[in-house]
Amino acid sequence: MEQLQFQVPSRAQSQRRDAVLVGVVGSGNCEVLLEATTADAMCVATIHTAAHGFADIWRRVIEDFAIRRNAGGLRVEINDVGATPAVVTLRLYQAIEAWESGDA
Amino acid sequence: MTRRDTLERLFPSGWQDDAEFDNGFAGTGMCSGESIRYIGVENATEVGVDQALAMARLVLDTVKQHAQRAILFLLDTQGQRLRKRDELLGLNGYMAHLAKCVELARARNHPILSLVYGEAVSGGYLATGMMADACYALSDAQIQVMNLPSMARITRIPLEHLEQLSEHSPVFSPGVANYAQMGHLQEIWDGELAARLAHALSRMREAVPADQRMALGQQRGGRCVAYEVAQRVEHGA
Amino acid sequence: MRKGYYEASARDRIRGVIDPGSWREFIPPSERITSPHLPLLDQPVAFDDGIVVGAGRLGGKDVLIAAQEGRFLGGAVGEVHGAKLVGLIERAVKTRPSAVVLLLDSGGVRLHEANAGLIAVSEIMRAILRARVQGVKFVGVIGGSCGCFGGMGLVARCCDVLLMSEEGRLGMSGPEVIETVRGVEEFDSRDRALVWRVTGGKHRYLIGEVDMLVDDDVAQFRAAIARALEAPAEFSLEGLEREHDMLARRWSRFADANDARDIWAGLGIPDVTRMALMSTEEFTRASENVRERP
Amino acid sequence: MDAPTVNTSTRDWHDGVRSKAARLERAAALAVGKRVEAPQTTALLECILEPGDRVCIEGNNQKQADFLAASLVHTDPARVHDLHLVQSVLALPEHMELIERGQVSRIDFSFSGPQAGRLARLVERGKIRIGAIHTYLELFARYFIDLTPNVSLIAAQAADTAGNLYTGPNTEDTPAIVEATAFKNGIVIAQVNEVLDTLPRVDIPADWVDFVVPAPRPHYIEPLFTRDPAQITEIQILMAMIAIKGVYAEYGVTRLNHGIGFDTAAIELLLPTYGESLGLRGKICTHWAVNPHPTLMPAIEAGFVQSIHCFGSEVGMERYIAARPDVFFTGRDGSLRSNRAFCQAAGHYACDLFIGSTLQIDLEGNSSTATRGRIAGFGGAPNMGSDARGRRHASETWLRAGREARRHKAMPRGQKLVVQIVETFREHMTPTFVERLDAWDFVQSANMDVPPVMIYGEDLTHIITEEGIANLLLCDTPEERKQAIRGIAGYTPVGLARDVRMVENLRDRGVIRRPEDIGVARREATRDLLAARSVKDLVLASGGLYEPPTRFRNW
Repeated sequence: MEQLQFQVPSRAQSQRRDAVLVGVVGSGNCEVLLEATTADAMCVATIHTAAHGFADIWRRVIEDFAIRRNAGGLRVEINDVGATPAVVTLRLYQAIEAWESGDA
Repeated sequence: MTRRDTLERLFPSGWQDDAEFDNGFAGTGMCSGESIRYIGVENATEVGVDQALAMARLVLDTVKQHAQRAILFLLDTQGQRLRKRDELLGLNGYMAHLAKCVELARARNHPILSLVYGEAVSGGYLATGMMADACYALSDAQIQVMNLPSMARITRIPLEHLEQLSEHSPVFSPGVANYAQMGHLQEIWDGELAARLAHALSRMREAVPADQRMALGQQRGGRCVAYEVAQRVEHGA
Repeated sequence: MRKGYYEASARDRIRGVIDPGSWREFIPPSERITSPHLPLLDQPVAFDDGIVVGAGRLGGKDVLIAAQEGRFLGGAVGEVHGAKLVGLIERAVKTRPSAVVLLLDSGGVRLHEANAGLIAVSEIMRAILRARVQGVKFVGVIGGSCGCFGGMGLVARCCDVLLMSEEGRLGMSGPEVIETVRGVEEFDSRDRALVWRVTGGKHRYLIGEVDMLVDDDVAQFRAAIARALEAPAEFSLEGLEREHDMLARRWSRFADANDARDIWAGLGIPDVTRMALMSTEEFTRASENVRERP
Repeated sequence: MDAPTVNTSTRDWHDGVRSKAARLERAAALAVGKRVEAPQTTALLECILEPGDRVCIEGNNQKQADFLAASLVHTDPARVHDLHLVQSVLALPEHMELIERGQVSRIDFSFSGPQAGRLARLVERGKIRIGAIHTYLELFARYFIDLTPNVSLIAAQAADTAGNLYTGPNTEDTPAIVEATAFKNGIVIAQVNEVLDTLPRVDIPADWVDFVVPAPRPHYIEPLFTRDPAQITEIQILMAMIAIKGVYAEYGVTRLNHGIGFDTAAIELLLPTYGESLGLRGKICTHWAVNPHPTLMPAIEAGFVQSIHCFGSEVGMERYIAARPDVFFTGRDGSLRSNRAFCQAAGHYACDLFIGSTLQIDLEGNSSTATRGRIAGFGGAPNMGSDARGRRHASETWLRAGREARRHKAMPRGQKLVVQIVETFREHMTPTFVERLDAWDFVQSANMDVPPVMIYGEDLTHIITEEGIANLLLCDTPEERKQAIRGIAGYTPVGLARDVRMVENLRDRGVIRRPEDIGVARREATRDLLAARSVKDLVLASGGLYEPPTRFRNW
């Protein structure tokens, strides 16, 4: 397993709520946990991945997410089993849309 | 050890077989003046639907005919029977039925014990020996889910890695010592089996047994998180 | 839009069956109570160790629910996973919900922590049966992509009521295991139709291993569970004797069966193929008079 | 090609007729009428074939003249050698066996799917010369110019005693092959599954057939177009939503062809749900040139589809097709009449959109399915996936695409929409977008004149990925085109090398459109959106008429 950590600036997320979990830890898939932090302008991401050597791609995926969505004040933690960037991006969007809609 | 040797050593003051089924047997043995119903399988048999059914019948009959008589499972099995026919008939249903019959006996104050005198492998052990209030194994017996080479093949984890880890961790590799450390086995037996059995029985007659294996596993350092996790779910807000 | 149960995640299933707003999870993912053993084997963990446990209401009745996540290590039982389930069952003995609902989706024991998993399965069985003796009702539900195998196949049959979809599979040894040990002549695990004839919901329902056959639809599952909450629960010598008679009858009649077709024909079904293709509703109706039950 | 050097004044112009007569004469003893029994087949082939013959062993996308192929492998290499295979598909091990045995020295074909790896090794070892890899229509065309078969070994469902053939739903290539062979002094040998007194219908007249062999086993048919909905991913669903909303609805696409992958299966399964929710029934996807994909049934049942013409059939779809003659082309017997040549022509000239998937796309938009160690060919995709330069009839869709393409040109003209739908990464994180196609390597390793490109960049109009749509019609310069492709190439090296400012500019101009730009919510991209999520659902959608092959059943 490889562990990666990123801290990227992002517009503040206005919603405050309990943690959100989307996705499943299975082959080609990942789970994404979103939680509130106190650092309003930062998105903090921790990734545990079974696929080694993709740190640069992960960084770009997280950066794009932080640019496109209001992820400031959110902690993102991901357990990954070789999900493609497409799947990771989809999960990140699903997670933040669940967060913003107030769904469980 | 053979079934005969085991029975001799458990019941030096006498035992009598009274039922036979495919690679299985049952009878009554005497221990400290008390009659014990023993039900067993031998020759490292695979337990199939017919054997599970036979054992369930024996348990039910014991409940009906001999109130509160202790039941001792004697085990030498290499697991559940791996045949399409048995699956077709619902082997899991037969096994679960046996487990339910054992629970009924327990509810009616039959002390339930089990002793692995040969092998015990997952499915063949679950509905029989593992349902006991107190589980024991002989020191030269073997308990396992799967051997390490097969495990390595299926999990795609290198065998050397598994072997190396198994030296420190009781959590996945075969062995009665591991099952004791994880709290499943009350004790590992050798030497005077009759005395061991008598002691086990007297202890069980003292208190209504609840499943204490998680706590035991934590005490013995073999299962460090299960007890606490279960407690948190049970009592948490 | 129909929401399939077979493909839904454990969390989606729970969302789909309980009353909205009533859900409370015990040890939620944010607590990160993960397997201590998987990292040592350099394997990924899941924040909930592949099982969701909690309390909610279903049709207004209090229930405790567990849902296994079949897509994480095949829903297999490890130390934490098993302990969460045992804790939930013990909780029921104290809190007396209308039922404990088990949404099962599991290949059995997690090999990476095999001994812990096997012991945990036996603890789950003992806990369920002890709770049943004390009057707690258990509803088992099978319809996920991993089916319900190994020790969890026994756990399923320890419940008071068992619901299953045609797509669900229930058994002890998975077809792959049998094929590996006995060869492809014994059981061709890649023959999907054969696999489902042996382990699938319709066969299990017909031979009396399952109490209700449900369409692969979360809403239908919810409705069926609600009905199961009304079903009587008992754990008695008489009940076990009836079950024993059914199992003994099955053994004496079908010990030589080689395929579900033999058994279905033996039960008096005139057109086995037509029956196999029927919808759940039709099938349930058509099997009313031939289906085995305790 | 033969190059006759005969003095025309003494020539009697009947060489071909005489050759055919001589061959028939040699084989006369083996036949009773046209009928030859299976055990005599090898002997028949040895009598008929001559070294250097062009031979078509009917190998279609699905139907295979497998018994005749196997019989050919048993002929004596001393008598039967130096054959030149001219057939659309090289799918059977027997085809490769003939090359190994030195009986076939040259091939012209279209597609080699399952044998792609073995063929590549045979080429490397110098065992075989490839004339060219064609599109289907192109190869059929050459049957009538310079690759006319001397002998064709074909497959049919049934023959009558006169030798008329019934092909059943899988007519496929047979009419094109037989037409070319029978009318140019060639010999047609048909293997049939059965001989009947009366055929359900006549697909090939007896007059065009020389020998009929009742085969010991029914010919093999591969269920090539059955896509199990269970395997469609959320990403494919997202891309299908983008395709429907961003292209189909945008251009009002009614006449189209779909590739055979899971990406397009996802589109088919989203029509009755997502398409319906957008109010698109009757407005898109009404007329098709496509095989009878099982995944099309929910859309047909939902009333989206008015007409489908087919290249071939699909195993298990027979009863469903027969029950929907308003939609499919069927014969008097009720069963499907497919015809690959006509359907390819239809796809080329009468469709406004082609959409399919590929393995690699370069920065010019050229795409290829050729990867190292495999010579797979491309079947019909290039015919579908190219602008029909000879087209003269207009449609709104065609005109709109043409307007976008010809903003700086005076003469109005339409253009076909040619769309590639791909994920940015394939399995094992292999990027779909590349700086250089693997196809270039074949120029050397397989001694080809040009790289085997499936669809040329100049024909490609749109690329859809999970990142959005690149509309290449709107690009003004080659550099813009590159940046448009980079802009939807995601996190592949090609994508990461994009000029962020230029890509944002392209997005402002609508050249690149992200899902959010066209109102596609990623969160809705779940499998619940599929009109069928399993093969069983397809059976239900068909009202029980669809009979899937065993390997797709779980009951």
